[in-house]
Amino acid sequence: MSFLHRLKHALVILVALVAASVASIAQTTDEAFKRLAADSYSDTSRAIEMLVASAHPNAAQIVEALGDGRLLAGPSDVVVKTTAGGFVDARTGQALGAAPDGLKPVRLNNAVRRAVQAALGGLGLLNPDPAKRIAAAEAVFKSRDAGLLPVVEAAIGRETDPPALKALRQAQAAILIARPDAQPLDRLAAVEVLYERGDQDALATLRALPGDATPALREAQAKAIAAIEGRLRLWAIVQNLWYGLSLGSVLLLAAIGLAITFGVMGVINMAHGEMVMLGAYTTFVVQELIRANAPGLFDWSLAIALPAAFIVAGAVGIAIERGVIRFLYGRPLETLLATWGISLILQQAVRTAFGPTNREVGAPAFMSGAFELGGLAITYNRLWIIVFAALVFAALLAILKLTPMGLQMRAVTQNRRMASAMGIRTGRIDALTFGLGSGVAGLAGVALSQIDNVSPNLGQSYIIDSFMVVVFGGVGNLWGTLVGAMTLGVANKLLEPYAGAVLGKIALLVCIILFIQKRPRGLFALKGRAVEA
Amino acid sequence: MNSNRREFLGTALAGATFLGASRLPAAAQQETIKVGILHSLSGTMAISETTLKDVMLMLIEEQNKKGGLLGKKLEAVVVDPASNWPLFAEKARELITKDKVAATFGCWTSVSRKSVLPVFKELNNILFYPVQYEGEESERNVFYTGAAPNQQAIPAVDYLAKEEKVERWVLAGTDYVYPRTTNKILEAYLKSKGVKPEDILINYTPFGHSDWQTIVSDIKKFGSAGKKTAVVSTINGDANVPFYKELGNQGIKATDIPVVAFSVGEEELAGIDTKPLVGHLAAWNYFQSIKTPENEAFIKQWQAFTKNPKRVTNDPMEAHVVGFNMWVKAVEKVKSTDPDKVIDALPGIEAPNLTGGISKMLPNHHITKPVFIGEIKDDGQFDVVWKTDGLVPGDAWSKELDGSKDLVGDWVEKKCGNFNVKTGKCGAA
Amino acid sequence: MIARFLLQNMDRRAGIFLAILLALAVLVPAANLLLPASSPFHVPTSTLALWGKYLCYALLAVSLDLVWGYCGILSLGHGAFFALGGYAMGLYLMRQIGTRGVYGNPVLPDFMVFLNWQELPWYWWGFSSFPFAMLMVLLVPGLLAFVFGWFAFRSRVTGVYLSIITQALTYALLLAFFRNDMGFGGNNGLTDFKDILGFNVQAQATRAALFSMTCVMLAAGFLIARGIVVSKLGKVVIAVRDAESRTRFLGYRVDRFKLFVFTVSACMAGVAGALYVPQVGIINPSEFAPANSIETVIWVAVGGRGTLVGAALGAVVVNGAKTMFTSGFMAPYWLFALGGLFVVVTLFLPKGILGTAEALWRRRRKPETMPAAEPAPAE
Amino acid sequence: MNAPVPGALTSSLLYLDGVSVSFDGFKAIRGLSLTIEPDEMRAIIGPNGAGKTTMMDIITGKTKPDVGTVMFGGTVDLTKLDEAAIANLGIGRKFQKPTVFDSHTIEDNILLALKSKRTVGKTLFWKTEEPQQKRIDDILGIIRLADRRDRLAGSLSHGQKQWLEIGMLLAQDPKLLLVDEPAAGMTDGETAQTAVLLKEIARDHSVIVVEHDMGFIRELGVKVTVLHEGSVLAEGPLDHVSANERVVEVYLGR
Repeated sequence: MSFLHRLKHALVILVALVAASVASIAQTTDEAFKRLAADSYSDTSRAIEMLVASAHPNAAQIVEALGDGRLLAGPSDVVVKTTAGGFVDARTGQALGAAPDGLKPVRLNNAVRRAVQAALGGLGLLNPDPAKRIAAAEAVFKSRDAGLLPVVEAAIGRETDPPALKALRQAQAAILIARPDAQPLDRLAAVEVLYERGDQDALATLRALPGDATPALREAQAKAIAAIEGRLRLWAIVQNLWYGLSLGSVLLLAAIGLAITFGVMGVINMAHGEMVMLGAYTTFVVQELIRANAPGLFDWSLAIALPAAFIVAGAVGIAIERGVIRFLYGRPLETLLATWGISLILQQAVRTAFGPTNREVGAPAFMSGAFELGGLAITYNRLWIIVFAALVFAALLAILKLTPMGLQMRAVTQNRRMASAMGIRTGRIDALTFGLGSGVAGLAGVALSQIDNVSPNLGQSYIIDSFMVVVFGGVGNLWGTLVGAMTLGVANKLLEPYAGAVLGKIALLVCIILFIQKRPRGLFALKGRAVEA
Repeated sequence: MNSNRREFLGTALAGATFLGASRLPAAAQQETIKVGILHSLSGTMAISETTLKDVMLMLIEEQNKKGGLLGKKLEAVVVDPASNWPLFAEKARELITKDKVAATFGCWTSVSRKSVLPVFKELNNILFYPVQYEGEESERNVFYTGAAPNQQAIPAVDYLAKEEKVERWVLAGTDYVYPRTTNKILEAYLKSKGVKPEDILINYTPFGHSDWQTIVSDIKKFGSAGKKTAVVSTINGDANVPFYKELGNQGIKATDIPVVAFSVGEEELAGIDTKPLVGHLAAWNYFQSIKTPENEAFIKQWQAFTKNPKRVTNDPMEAHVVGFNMWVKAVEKVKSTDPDKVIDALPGIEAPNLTGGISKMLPNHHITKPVFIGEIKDDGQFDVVWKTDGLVPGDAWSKELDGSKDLVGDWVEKKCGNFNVKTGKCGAA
Repeated sequence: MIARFLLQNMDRRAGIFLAILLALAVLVPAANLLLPASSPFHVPTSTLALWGKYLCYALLAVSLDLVWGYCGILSLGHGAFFALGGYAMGLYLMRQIGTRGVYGNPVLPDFMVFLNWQELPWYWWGFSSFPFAMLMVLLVPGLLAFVFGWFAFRSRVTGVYLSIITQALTYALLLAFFRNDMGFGGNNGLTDFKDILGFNVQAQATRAALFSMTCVMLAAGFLIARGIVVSKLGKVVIAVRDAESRTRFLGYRVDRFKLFVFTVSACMAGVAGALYVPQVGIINPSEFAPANSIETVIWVAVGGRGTLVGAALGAVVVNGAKTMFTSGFMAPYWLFALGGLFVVVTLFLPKGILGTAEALWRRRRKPETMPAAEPAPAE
Repeated sequence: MNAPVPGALTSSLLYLDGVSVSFDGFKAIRGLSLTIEPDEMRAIIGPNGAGKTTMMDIITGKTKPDVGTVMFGGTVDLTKLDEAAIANLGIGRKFQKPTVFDSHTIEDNILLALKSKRTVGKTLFWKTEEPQQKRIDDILGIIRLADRRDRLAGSLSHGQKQWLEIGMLLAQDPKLLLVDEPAAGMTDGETAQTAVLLKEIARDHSVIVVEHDMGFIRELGVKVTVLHEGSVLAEGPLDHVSANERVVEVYLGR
């Protein structure tokens, strides 16, 4: 882009510390501020260049503010709204009591945003904060603007912080490799640096090698590309496994409640999906309350929503069990019909109460964004969901195996008559078991609200998969559910790249159907005469 | 012996439902003009369609405040086709034959329109269809107030190519007819603009697809070939929320790979935290954020009607507003609600849209619309970054597809929806 | 022999049910075609169409009752057979459009033209012939049911497991038919039919004829189903439902009996679908939706499981209710009513409308005997 | 009719040798060997968990043994066949808990059991011929349920169900009958009648009777096999085995 050339000259000057005459600075800055007020994207971009060029003391601050939409401009003056909320006159840099009237925030589009990034890249290279320097280096690496080379090299010269130095070298390499007039040896070295970096961006930069390159360079480039691609291919497999695990964990969360109501109690609960939905809506309500009353707690909203969701879904579950299902024991297929009716009612109830449109459930800071682990891109929300699923699973296992309630549950489900003969109040246990299953579904709802629609149809989209998981894993066995969910998740994700999302899923369903032929009672089936009866 | 009582019960019940089913809400007073509202209030489509039902109720209420139509009050007849396509046909038949509606406003998905089409043809009534769709249709009984592909898709692509210097394209869509057709059109259009096949990636996903990890990372990969890349999304409403959430989480910023969507409006964004999405684009013929007196009045009226000061407006709602006003004008013009008269009167009728222009009903039963490109803002609204100078007339038949490039719809001179300019005959054959 | 098979020990209930069907088959079309709209007995075409639809559902319900009510196989995938039959008919109707499509392409349906398909996929071949299409209406669902059942019953998949994999089956088909690459019109499905056997599908007379045809087919389906359940095979099948392993120890190859009934039932469902499509004017993948199949189960439960007449009755009652509830002031709340209905029926009428009526009646007559097809606790 | 088949490994009708089976580690049957001669009636006794029912499951094909041979009629390896095939070979079984088809009439229960081709086609177009009807009537007579033929089996008392099930066995006309606790839940009168009936049957059938009721066994007056922990503990006339102190200890020490 042409303005980057001007930017380049400007920075050369800047670096060489040749101070331009005060008057000209004043001129250009006035011009720049006028353009900022003009409310036209091209003018705004131009203004950014001029500010940078003018080496105005506040340039960095102004451009940064512009980037976050904190820059207010009007015909007379331009004001920076500080992150703290105060106001600073952009020209003089002195604080103002309040923003003068008639100021409008300067609008951005993607072009302007890119200009801002590039400018910050240039300006940030000399920023005292190493983190900022690294960010700036990244920006330069992306923009690959030859004009910044001198600045980068200057920065490298005085850089002490190793990571920052690495980032700067990579930025330098990105520029060098695309520069016909650079030393062949430097360019070869650049290829090496990029190879070291070895990610998608490095690949992109290497591919962008201009046609002038010497055979030697071409060869090096080809080698580097091949090597990087090989490495990335390996990582891609790992990545797919990771995706599979995270999908599996979602399935596990959706299905594990069912593994209790359906697996342990033998109740085909078609309203299970709606329990998940209730959990998600509880999260929504909790967040609304927090937004309204205690915004500071927002990052804790999910933690607060968890018990709430468990209680809400669990209570509804108990109500359903006491109100309907207990009259239907021994007739699982009738429970299917009744619960189907209940699911219709719950859906429509939520639709009437919250409206049919999606509701926004925000993501707390710790659940947004991603980080790189080698060639592996891991998003925080998926990571946390996996962890969460594991915790829920462990907790359930503990409840069933270690607590007296769990003991009674297993007793009742294995031999109802005997249990009641031993003085266990089976009715109470049934209600609690069903409540537990539903409550867990509610917990799943909290997690799913982070990755899916929060709408009355939320539950519907998971119910079938949940049944597949439980049946595949083997009814009445939590471990089966775990293995089932993970197998299906991973298989699905390994198939997807080749078969595509739809065919992959179809193939999986067919596999399940065939699998059930081989093992009519799922992966972890109970054996012996007990089952026959 | 004991069986005849049994029989009696059975028949009685059967008979009862027969009667019940055959005499449904009998028409009230004669002096009202009935208007059918055929939008799903339950099932998967309720998400989008319920709003349109409310908007129609509001418009009809307003019209009645203004003294109704032809001296009569308007009466809304609401039915729930429950996102079930055969039920759409059944309900359409019911509206026309039992409730004797003068016109019907409804449908969202193409399949629902396709399902009611034969009914409207057979019983010769009027349907106003408010949603952007794949085109390739021009029926005498249907008026398409939503965007045709040339009123949404193509301008958007032009914008990306010009303003964002995009050279590499991902066409991602839900696997149904609208995205399929739109992508076919775009593919043809891009190639005609000299884009190489290897620079176009087309990807389809099922309805309500919720696990976007793989696809988003594929897009990331595709975007790292050293050329500026953009995603043109025809992903259907429900699947968008998880899609955008995944985009945000995998850190794809609008400045790296902008996404322009054709099915994401204010309503859809209301379900997402838009901060990570700032700068992604959408192409529509209306945005709530557009500052015109008409629009501000409409928004105020809408939020008052729904008693919800945060309630958003969106493009299909505007389509209904325009369509309704056109219908009212046509009826007033011919002093009758007789479908034939109204159908003939509608082409040429003009009605102000909410963005300061005057939309006009064309002989092919599509309307002229402005096209806006908006960037998502962090408050869930759109910031218009580009607009067409004038209004764009909707093409029923796409110029980019071999099958349809010779076809035109013209219900004024040719009395034909698919007139073939090559053969000069109606019906293409 | 067939006649004997169909008419063996005909009882009053069956007789009256058939009489009603016959009356409908004759009177309703007559009332629709001959009487003037002014006449109080005139049946509007919309009602005709509506009832045509109900009766198709009724046939589907009867077919499901045959497997669930008598054989204890709760199929949550019967909608799949219904839809497949429908698609077979749909393909025929599409081929009949000929050059009348908007693009006037003599071979390709419109959706193939604008997604520029070059030629007709092989699986469309032959559907321009009505007999072939009708054969497919029976064969495709029948074959699928046979293959599926052959695997499932031989490896003794029963009860809930069977239900769930039938659901998986229809779900897989749903996804498959949604794909446009399948060449069945994707989500839009097949629609805008012109005529059937040369008669315009929109024409009132055609509708009337289709309606009568539906009544006749329902009657035929009912007779066949009845013939099966009252035969010794029917007794065996009921025995399987109540005590599967015991039946094995008597030397019956349970899997074969299940397979037979399942396949017959699937063919019946296919016919229902084939009659349904020309009357509603569209077939699309959502017919495969698991929810539809579950609803069918509910019709049977409402009407009375294991009483074929009850199944038909249930289909008509539930759908009639649906039609009423989805219009007018009820529209926003009808799901409450429907959902409530299911809960109430399963709780208070476990034998369904007909079954309960019978039980009440018999309680006053001979307290100790029960109908042969008393729903047993399903496994 | 039950003369040893030429080429048979053994002349006996049923021949178990070294049969073992275990569920999840628990050995239900260990090295069980047993032979039944044609037209022999054998009583099997033993404490709970001795493996009586499991043995029957193995003979009727419900359970496949881990090791061991099970031969029928000297030639047929039962371990290779499924329940239906074994039943059609002529092995009938009466369960410990009487299992009849509750929602069928008593007559239909017999009809279903009646010896005939079990194919789909045959049953679909079945017509009960004169002799078959006669046979049904006879059996109904034998089990004293003729006057209730139209009642639902579900409405019968426990004892009546036992009889009905025996009647179904007769209708099957098997070579070998496995009768599991026929006298359970019967009045003394019924028990006596049952004993008579079984002896009657045993004239031209082989019968294995599993029973706890020693009085009943005595009435039968046949060779007794005592099972314990899945293998044969003692065999011989009732007096002889009840003299055996191991047996006494097993029964008392339980």
